[in-house]
Amino acid sequence: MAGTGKAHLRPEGDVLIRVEDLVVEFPAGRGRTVKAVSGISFDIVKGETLGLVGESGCGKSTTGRALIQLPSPTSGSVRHGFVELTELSDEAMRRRRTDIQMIFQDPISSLNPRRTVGEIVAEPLRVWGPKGAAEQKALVDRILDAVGIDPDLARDKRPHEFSGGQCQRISIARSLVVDPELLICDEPVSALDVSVQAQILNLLEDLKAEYGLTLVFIAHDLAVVKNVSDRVAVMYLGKLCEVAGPDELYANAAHPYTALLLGSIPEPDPSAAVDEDLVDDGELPSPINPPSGCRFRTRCPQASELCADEEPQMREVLPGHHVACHHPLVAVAGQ
Amino acid sequence: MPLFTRLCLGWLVAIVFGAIFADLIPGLQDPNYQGFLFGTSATNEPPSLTHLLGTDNNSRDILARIVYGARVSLVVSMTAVIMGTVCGGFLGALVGFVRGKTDAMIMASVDVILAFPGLVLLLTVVTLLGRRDLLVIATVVGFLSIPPYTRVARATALAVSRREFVMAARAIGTRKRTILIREILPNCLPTLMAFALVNAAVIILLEGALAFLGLSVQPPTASWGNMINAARVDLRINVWPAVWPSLALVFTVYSLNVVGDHIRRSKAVRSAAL
Amino acid sequence: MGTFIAKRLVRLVGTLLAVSFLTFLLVNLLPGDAINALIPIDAQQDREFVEQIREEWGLNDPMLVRYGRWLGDAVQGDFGDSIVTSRTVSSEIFHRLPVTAELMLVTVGLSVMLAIPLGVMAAYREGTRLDQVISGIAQVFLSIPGFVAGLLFIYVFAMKLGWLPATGWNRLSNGLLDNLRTVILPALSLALIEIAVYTRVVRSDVMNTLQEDFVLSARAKGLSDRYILFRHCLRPSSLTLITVVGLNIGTLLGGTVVVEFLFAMPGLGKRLLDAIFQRDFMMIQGITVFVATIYVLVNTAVDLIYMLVDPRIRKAD
Amino acid sequence: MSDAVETDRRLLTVTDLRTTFSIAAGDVQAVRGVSFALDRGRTLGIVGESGCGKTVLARSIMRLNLGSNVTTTGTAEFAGRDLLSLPMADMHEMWGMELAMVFQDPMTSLNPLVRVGRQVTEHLRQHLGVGRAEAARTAVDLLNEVRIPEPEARLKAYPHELSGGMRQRICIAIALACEPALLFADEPTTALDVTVQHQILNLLGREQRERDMAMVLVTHDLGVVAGRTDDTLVMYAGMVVEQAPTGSLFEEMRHPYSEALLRSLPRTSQVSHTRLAAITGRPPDLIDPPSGCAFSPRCPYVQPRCREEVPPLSAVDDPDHRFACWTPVGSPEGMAAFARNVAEGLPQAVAVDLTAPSSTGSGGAS
Repeated sequence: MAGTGKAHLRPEGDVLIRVEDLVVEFPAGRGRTVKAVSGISFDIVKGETLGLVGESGCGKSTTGRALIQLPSPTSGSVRHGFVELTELSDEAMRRRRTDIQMIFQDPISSLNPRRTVGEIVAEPLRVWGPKGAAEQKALVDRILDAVGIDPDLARDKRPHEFSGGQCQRISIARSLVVDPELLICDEPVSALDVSVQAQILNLLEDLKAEYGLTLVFIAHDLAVVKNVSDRVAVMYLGKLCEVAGPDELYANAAHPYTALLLGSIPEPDPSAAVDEDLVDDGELPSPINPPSGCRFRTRCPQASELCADEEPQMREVLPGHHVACHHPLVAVAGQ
Repeated sequence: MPLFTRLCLGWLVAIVFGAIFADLIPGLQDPNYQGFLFGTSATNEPPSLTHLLGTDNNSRDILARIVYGARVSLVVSMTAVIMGTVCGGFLGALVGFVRGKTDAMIMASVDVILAFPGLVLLLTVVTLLGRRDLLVIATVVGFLSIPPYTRVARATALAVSRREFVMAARAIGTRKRTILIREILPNCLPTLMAFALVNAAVIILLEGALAFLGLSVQPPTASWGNMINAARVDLRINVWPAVWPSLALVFTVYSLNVVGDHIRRSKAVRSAAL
Repeated sequence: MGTFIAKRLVRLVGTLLAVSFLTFLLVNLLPGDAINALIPIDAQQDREFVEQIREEWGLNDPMLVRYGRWLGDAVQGDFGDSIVTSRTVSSEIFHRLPVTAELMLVTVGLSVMLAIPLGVMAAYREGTRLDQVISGIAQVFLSIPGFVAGLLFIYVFAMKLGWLPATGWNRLSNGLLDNLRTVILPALSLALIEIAVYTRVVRSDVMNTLQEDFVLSARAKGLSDRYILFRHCLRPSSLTLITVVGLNIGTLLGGTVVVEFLFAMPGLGKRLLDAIFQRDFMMIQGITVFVATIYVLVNTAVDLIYMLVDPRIRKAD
Repeated sequence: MSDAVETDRRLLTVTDLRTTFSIAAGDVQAVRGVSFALDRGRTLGIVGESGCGKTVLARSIMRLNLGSNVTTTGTAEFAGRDLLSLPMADMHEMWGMELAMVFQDPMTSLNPLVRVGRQVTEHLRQHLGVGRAEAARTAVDLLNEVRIPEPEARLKAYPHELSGGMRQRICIAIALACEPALLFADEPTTALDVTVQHQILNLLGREQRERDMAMVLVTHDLGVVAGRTDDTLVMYAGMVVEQAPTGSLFEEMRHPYSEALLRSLPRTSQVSHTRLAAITGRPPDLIDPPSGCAFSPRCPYVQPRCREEVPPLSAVDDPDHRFACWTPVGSPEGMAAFARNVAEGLPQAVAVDLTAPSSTGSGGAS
């Protein structure tokens, strides 16, 4: 994989965000650069949940942050409606932030420990919302209630008095109080226990329906991503491998990396035998010096010389199912 | 708070009040009154009811001089703490948050000032300024206190900036200025306060050393350091004039350290609970 | 690692330049004009004479020119001449340095040798009577400045017991014992605070290290406590100690001024003080820059040592 | 864990183990009376959410809970000796030799300043008095064993020069070095990516089989226990709530907490957007645990009796499958209790009543 190409992009129209050739690089000292994201393209249709999945270091969080220009990508385009976000001035971008909101992995660290919950949730309103104190309070109370936090009990407490799950609810409340179009969730449940994780996932589904949200859901847990997504994009070492609908992807993984990921998931079912033959003693290569051609080839059982020489392009294997691989595990339609 | 820490805190409070309201304390003598000139007291008197801590080699009341001497320590250390936290704290938090060229430039100058051993730089500046009244000493010590606070505040601000709530504030679209004031600074404050307590003790010792060398406020104005210096010569005849200001100095610094440790410990417990 | 050292050296040169310039600026810009030191006040009425002296000392040139000239000489080891004794500043520094160097070495050596075992013991027995005693003593030592400690030692060991001389200095060439007799009290006076600082650093660091997962896993391997303490804990903990020793050299350099004054030792600090009282600005300038240079060099060395001890830093950057 | 197994296969018997931490706020009862037995060569999974006491339990048996504020009572009989009353000197002999442990985070459980080589063999040398050369040979063998390529080079490396997966392999090599009879693996893969987790679990399984070593696998992930263990303990609030051979446990979960844990887990076999049966509320405060069953405040099957009396851990049909519940899942009492609670509109019951037509309400009211 590790492909580029845009075959999987959908026609304009309902597309809310369209990302093309996104590149994000960071300096790594000694003049080297970490190639965190290397030319990926995807789009997000209004009302859908795009799941972005991959292992640590694959660039999924960087991609999420590049959407809101924190930091701005090294190159590429992020178009929101008719506006090119990468060309906006800092001030103009700041003004657009109400449309795109973000929640983070560590629910406790994402709330300022020295402020009360009421202040934290009202902060976006202080920047953007109605100025009246009573109006603000009403909005805050309504949103806290919607995320399942009792406003009267919580308003004057500080974050450390709440559990991780409750803090994540408060974070969600803060991002929704300005009524955004798009909510980027960066590993929102990976710091939480299973039982709490389910609460938050259900909550996100409910809020999405209630507020007509579009979601980008970034996670490393394939089961979680499958549960919430309408479309899933698999990332590996700064590149997209495969894009498909969740049920289709999990039933017919076309990319060897997707297959490896799926085969590695421990299923809570003893009758599903563990696949001990799944040979992979490979290691993630360094993002400073990624392999040529397909970036997965160093670990790929299908790899050929072609994979080293030429970077695979995104192509459609089944309707709505795209893969960037020279040797996909599913026959390519029309070949 | 343990009893012992309370005692230390009590001592500090007593010192501060004594220094501020020295003129109003009933029965406290004029620190510069030389009784032997008028035949009311002798030089080097041992402690007695009229002179609780005795008199020095100029027959001045030691207790009164210690109380008035506390003013110097208090003024100098308070100036250092205030200038340090306000100027250094703000500067450090600012450059730690915005980073970039400003940061590099400010920190380079801070590093240059910190490249001088504190007392040596202080000695040189005080000497070259020529004047040695309390105002000059306090201002110089205050200025030289800015760099260490800047460094502490910057380190804290760097750590705070990495926390996700700062990213969250930016994602909301909060202005940088607002983030600095509402998110960064309040979270730097506890660390700065803990540092200030330690620093106050260091400053008191520094001023003491300067005075001991005769380069702080000039006699007859009393400061603990110059009292010790003056008493040094007559150590063979009478130790009391050296003992009392030494004890005052050591107790004050000790109390500051004990109280500072207590605050840091309780803060550590609280932040661990977060 | 090479680039790291190169970068560090470039920064070192930059800092030294800035330090010397700042000192020069201080000495030249602040109100007390050098002329006051050169000529008695009454002689300053004679404008022409004053002008002649100014010209002679190059005081009328633009400051940058004077700085350049001074720096050019300084890198060749010529810090100018004392305006009081008319000996060269560098020869005075050279002459006085051994005293101060010995004082500092003895102080740091004594402190570190005492502080490491004390700190490790206190950390290992955290919360016990032993820890309380060690920490309590450290807390007290931390509050006793060198001049108070020195005065106390003079009173007890010189005046009352008569075991050691109160003041003066015996060169090492006069015999080790005699030399040690004159260095021990001053060094001890300075060491109290240092012992306290280092003990506290070692204690809290070893305590933190003992909380680390790798100590738990070392215990789970069945290694003995002593082995874990000295082969696993001490090395990571010593990193902070090295840094603190480096940073504390500054305080210590200040401390030597006071202690050399109190014990009448012919060291650099005493010379600086004399220069200050005589308003010998060439001397002040020279010693200040020299001392700051030593301090900067020591801290650069500390950074490099740190890098040698910690493999993580060696690799990064 | 059958009582019928020949007793000489029995390796570890833990009886009524309790561990308490005294802190300023009070006594945290982290483990509250746990008993189980483990045979040679078997794998026991201990599963539960964070704070349920699973790690403390493992460390208590190993006597690795440091600090003067920890009290452990009960017995842990290992090969005929009670570990909990063994003198410290004897414990030092057990550690590494008979009992070994692999920790959660391979980043922090290796000393960053010590070369891998010394860390792999230092305990060999201390325990067995092995010479330097022989230790080095053993180290190479061990690294080969855990499938680390170029072992000689890796032994000279510092931990930070290796990837997370490599480091965990090193930790496993260290644990295996003295051929222990019992290995505790405390969340050995939680800090790792899913593909690496798969590698590490395969490695642990293989080593355990080949060495006939008993293993206690502590994890929060039901998926990990399912494929890799013979028996499973489910812990909640410091107690064992269900205990069974892994197969029968997943076939028929009897304790409401086990069931709820499984049902709140998203699974790839489910169709996308399947609503999860979340557990409402949060785990209890272990300083002042609730009276009765600790799960009762969150349990959809809760009955008045559950709030008053702690149910004993006992078997009903299958003697190996034990659970601590008054209204077990699948029993007539359980079904009746659930129906009653749904009818009364008890939030935790309504939240998981996925059959009800109006199940769109927000699942959580924590």
